[in-house]
Amino acid sequence: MSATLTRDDLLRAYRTMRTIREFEERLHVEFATGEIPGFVHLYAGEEASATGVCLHLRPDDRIASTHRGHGHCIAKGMEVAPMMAEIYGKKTGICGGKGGSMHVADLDVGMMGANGIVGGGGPLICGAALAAKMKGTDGVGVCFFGDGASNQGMILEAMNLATVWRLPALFVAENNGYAEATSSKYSVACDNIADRAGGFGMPGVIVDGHDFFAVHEAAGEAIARARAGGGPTLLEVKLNRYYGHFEGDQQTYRATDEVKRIRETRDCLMLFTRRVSSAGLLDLAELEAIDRDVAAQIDAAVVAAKAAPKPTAADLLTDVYVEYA
Amino acid sequence: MSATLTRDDLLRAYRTMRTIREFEERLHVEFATGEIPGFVHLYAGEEASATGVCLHLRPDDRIASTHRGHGHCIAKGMEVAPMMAEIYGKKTGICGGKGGSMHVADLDVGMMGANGIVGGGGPLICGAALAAKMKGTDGVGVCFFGDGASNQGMILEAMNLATVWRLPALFVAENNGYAEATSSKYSVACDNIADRAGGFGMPGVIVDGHDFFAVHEAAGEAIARARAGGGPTLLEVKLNRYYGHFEGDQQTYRATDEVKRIRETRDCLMLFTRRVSSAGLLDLAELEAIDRDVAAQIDAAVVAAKAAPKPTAADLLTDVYVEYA
Amino acid sequence: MARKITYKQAINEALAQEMARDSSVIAMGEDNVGGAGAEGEKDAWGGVLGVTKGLYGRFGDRIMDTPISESAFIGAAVGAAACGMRPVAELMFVDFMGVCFDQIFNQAAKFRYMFGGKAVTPVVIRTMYGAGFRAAAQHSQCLYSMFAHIPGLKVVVPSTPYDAKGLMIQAIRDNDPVIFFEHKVLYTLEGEVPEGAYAIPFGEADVVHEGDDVTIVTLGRMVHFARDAAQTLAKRGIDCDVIDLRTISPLDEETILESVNRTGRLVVVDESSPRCNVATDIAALVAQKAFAALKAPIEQVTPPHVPVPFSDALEDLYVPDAARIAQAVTSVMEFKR
Amino acid sequence: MARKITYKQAINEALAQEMARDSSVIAMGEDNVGGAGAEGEKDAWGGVLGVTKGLYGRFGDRIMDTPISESAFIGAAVGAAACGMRPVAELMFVDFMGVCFDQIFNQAAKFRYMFGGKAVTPVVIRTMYGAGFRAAAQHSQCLYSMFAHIPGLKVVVPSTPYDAKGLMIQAIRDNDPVIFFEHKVLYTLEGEVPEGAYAIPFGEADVVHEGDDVTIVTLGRMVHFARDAAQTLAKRGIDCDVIDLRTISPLDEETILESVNRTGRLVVVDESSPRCNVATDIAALVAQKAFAALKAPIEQVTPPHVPVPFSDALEDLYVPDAARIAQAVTSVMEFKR
Ligand SMILES: Cc1ncc(C[n+]2csc(CCOP(=O)(O)OP(=O)(O)O)c2C)c(N)n1
Ligand SMILES: Cc1ncc(C[n+]2csc(CCOP(=O)(O)OP(=O)(O)O)c2C)c(N)n1
Ligand SMILES: [Mg+2]
Ligand SMILES: [Mg+2]
Repeated sequence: MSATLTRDDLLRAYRTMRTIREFEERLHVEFATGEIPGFVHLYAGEEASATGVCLHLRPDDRIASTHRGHGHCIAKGMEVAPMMAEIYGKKTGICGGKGGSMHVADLDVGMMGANGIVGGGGPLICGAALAAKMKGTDGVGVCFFGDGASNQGMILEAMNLATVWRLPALFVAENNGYAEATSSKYSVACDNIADRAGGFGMPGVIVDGHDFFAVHEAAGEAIARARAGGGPTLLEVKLNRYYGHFEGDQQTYRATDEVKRIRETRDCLMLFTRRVSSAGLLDLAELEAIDRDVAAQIDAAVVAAKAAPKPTAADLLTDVYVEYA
Repeated sequence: MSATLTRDDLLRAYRTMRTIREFEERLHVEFATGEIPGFVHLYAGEEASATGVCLHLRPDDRIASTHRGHGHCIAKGMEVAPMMAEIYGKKTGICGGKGGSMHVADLDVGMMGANGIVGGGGPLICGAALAAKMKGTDGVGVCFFGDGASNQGMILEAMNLATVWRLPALFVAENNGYAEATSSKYSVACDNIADRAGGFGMPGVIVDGHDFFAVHEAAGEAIARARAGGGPTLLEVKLNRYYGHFEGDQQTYRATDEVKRIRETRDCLMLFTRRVSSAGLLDLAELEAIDRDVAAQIDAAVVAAKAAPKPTAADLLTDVYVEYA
Repeated sequence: MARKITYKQAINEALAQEMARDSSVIAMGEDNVGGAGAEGEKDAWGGVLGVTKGLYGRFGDRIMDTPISESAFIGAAVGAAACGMRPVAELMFVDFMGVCFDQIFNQAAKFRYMFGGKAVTPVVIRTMYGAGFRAAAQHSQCLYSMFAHIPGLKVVVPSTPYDAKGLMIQAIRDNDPVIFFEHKVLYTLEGEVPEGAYAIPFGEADVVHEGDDVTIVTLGRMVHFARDAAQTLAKRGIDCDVIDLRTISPLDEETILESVNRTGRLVVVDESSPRCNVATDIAALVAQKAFAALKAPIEQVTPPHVPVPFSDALEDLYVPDAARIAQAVTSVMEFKR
Repeated sequence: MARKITYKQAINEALAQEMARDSSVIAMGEDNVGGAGAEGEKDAWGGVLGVTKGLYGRFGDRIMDTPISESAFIGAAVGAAACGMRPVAELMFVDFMGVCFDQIFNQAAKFRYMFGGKAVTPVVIRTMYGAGFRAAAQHSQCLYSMFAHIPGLKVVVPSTPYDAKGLMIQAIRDNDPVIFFEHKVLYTLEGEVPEGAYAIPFGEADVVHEGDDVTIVTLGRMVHFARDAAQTLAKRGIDCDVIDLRTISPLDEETILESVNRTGRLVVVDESSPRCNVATDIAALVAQKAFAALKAPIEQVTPPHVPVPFSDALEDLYVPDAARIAQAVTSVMEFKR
């Protein structure tokens, strides 16, 4: 277990993972009622990745996320209530209801947006890292992307550029085995996404994404190197998603017991709990208290989101430009 | 020396390389007179690459080329007179004067076009290879691209796709050390472009592009594998260009004696000549006869191109669509 | 021809019939089959909204899944087309054009001209467009105007199941690169569609409502709102010609000009962003070529110059509807010099 | 202000002055310095036609060379802009938009709206456009209409050295994403340019020739041909207002409408492909908002709907010229109902 983790860190990590899980499982339920508009992609099952990486980040560090962005948002410190309201398309949403699930963003906490374009975050995070470098802070930029995105030219170009410019960047390939219904065994022409790192002049590291501690440690090393001017890293996190590609996906392409098996044996919250309690670092009662607290918080967020007003005609034409001629 | 090379092959190879050299050196002279319109990128110095690869190809095999395409055209069997006329913008040009140097193409000989877009040929050659595969011929597609292009998303995506679809394709990275004025040492984040092959699930091979025999042998293996259904290969050919990026480039970014040194010690025609004559395979008189023949042919092409008529108003609006509504 | 099927089924049927007829027709796209490399069902998706479902069962490897590498696989379709195949590639949402446009507008569109008339590139690119799914700014755009801007492309925007089938068959048989726009909201629209194969020629607009007072020129999903508006207006004594363009490149100038020469009034309805779009294209055409007939300003009904908003409340305000069309028609009727 | 410099020098000077003034201004592009990693001279190129030459000497690593990865470095400029920098990224030729458009139209252009007004993305994308260099179909296009179509972008098309400098300074200071179109043929054009920094506001067209008979609306290189035509026509007693748009997004509707309301006649001159372009945009605007004043059809002078040909003989026929403009003006003057 990484020596750098304090008790507070562990509590924070657990709360983050639990918040993500609760947020996503609640959305799964609420989506089925038909009240949530648009496409919703859930991050449940992958919590240890966002959490293990983002625990190293400061507010002035930046992340770029994906269509499956809720977990990254929460891990980077976004408030759940305005996130939930955004997903419901409400005026009180973090983006005023203009963005929705695929575009939640909060630049104030260094969260540069979920992204509806697969691979779109790669170039953007090079820019965030460049800005940090130019300003002489030791800030970093982290790009989360999927196995499917690892075949997108934008991601591949971005990795090369990050090395050429020696940017303080981390590329986190969240390999959950699928891009929509397509297996990464089919779409990614090499065994591991990390195998691509060498071709772009950076270290490639593989970690078990069900294991918070493994992610945390590997990300910590890469981020420290980036802050110190040592350039970018490609970190491949192998994990699983618990729900369909998006809500509504019947997932007939998956083996029938695939998710069940993983949930039972490799769930990141379960593994975390086991580890911290068997090591005597946190006790179960503490964790259960967090669970109750988080459940109440998510419930309140849903209730508030449902009750909130929608944006109105006055909102339609604003926020296109900063300066209108 | 590759056992498969007959005397005729050697004569053909020499003639091809000499034709390219003569074509390009003549263009260099003619461009300076101001009579040739547009951008012209010369292939002189790189002849062994196009020639070594294309000697393996049949008319129904396809190549995709680059802005530096004259050498590929000639090696794939295009006639020099209509090529020259095209570069002069004449009605008698292979493209009727509508394409010019950056777009010379002759689909009849399997030459899918020079390309003004860096990296544009990668996807196209996947398509050519796919067509061959679907039709059940054992045809192949060869994509030539530069070190600069090796950082273009289209090329990187295309390599992945070629493996995923197990296409009969060959990617020939002609690494001449520069993309315009930028060194590949700066722009390519890994040591060799061939290092990228593994990340796309294919063999990566490096050859000396001044050595026709080395290129020929490596390309032969890769093409044979592709024809047999063994999938794509990335072949990195290290070579040098003798002239500027385009005609007019002062090349101040190069070490002063760089080209001179290479011309004197590593010139592909010189190395070829030395090798075949010292091995007693061809005698110098034969080669000199080819030289004279080629010079006359290029001269005739230039004379004809200069004398040829330009396209006229009647040509402006045709050839946009096959079928007009 | 009483059989009714959906717009989605009509496209599927066109693909199936052409694939059966001509072995050079192949199809490809992300999850066009679905389940590649996975342990469960093959043909698990048939495209993200199921348009190609079932083709795998009939045509096997002639329909292929792809990595998320739009430049590579759309470019491969272009390249294969230049080598004798007739590929139908799916760009899932047209919003993704930004990662692959080069292969479409610089390669496919220009081959024939650049190569002096020697290339033939019969590629079809199918793509979803349009608002209405609460899919926000990056999954709701209506970008056909940008494709129509490019010489060398043909641009098809069917509004009904009947047209979708006939125009898809024509697109596949056509020898030029065709971009085929499918409105996601129309997928579930039912309509009468003949079972056999038939091709609708490009460049022939369809007059879907007749009248001598005002010409409404429109396309895609907007055709339905325009017809609704025309029906309402007819009851108020205002008779509209409603012209469904069906293809914007080539454009049926004749039908438009004939109508405006008769009515003297034009309203153009277009779901795309208002600057440099199809609405301005048609308005400019008429202001140049039928000016003498014009009795009133040419009204354009389009969304505002803003990205597509997510919230249903805003998206519904964003998309033009029958009421706004009727209002525009009324205003041109009331115009006095 | 007697000092004359070229359009190219004017852009260089604007960049230099803004970089000196504001340390958050950085620049990047392929060979914007030139010679990176090589053994010879640094600052060997200053861009392919030398626009950024000399900046490296003054600003060092604030001007950066890039791999040929337009998506990555233009997107990096966008990302850096969203993080407090003011990057000026060069998309060498606008013809290359097809490999990086996503970062421009789906990212930069939409951040502010999608993120509920919280993003500020002051990125400038410089790009060369236009025919005249015998550079053929993939290096001669005039694609500003497609950028103007996208809400969230500002689109600038200067025609003179004076405007190039003032508009570039405004572009850098502006807080929205700006696409700055530089006509390659204009680089060597000389004109009077003040030495100090000045900003020309966006959305203010320039009337470069005055007259009450016909309004000519145009932009970029075409401004010069339109003025030539106006001067010739003036000798024949036809007086033209020639309006140089300078920016197409935002658009100075007021100046256009005021002029047409006075002249009653409009000719639009645009170097871009004729479908869904700036010419149709202006024509449609006027046909809607100044209809009552119109005395004649609105003529559009544009190239034909074909790719840009290579041969000088064809390219010269392709590009509109003063003679064609004069002819269009004459035809609207001669129009009788
Ligand atoms: C450029 C682009 N192509 C395709 C899509 C459609 N799409 C959305 S998510 C997705 C799959 C992404 O897979 P992956 O990167 O593995 O992320 P995951 O969904 O597994 O988290 C696809 C194809 C898109 N949004 N953008
Ligand atoms: C997409 C794109 N970006 C930039 C350019 C401009 N350009 C033309 S050739 C070239 C350099 C290419 O270098 P490389 O691939 O090494 O080929 P070489 O010129 O050395 O043969 C560049 C940047 C282009 N034509 N297309
Ligand atoms: Mg995935
Ligand atoms: Mg090179």
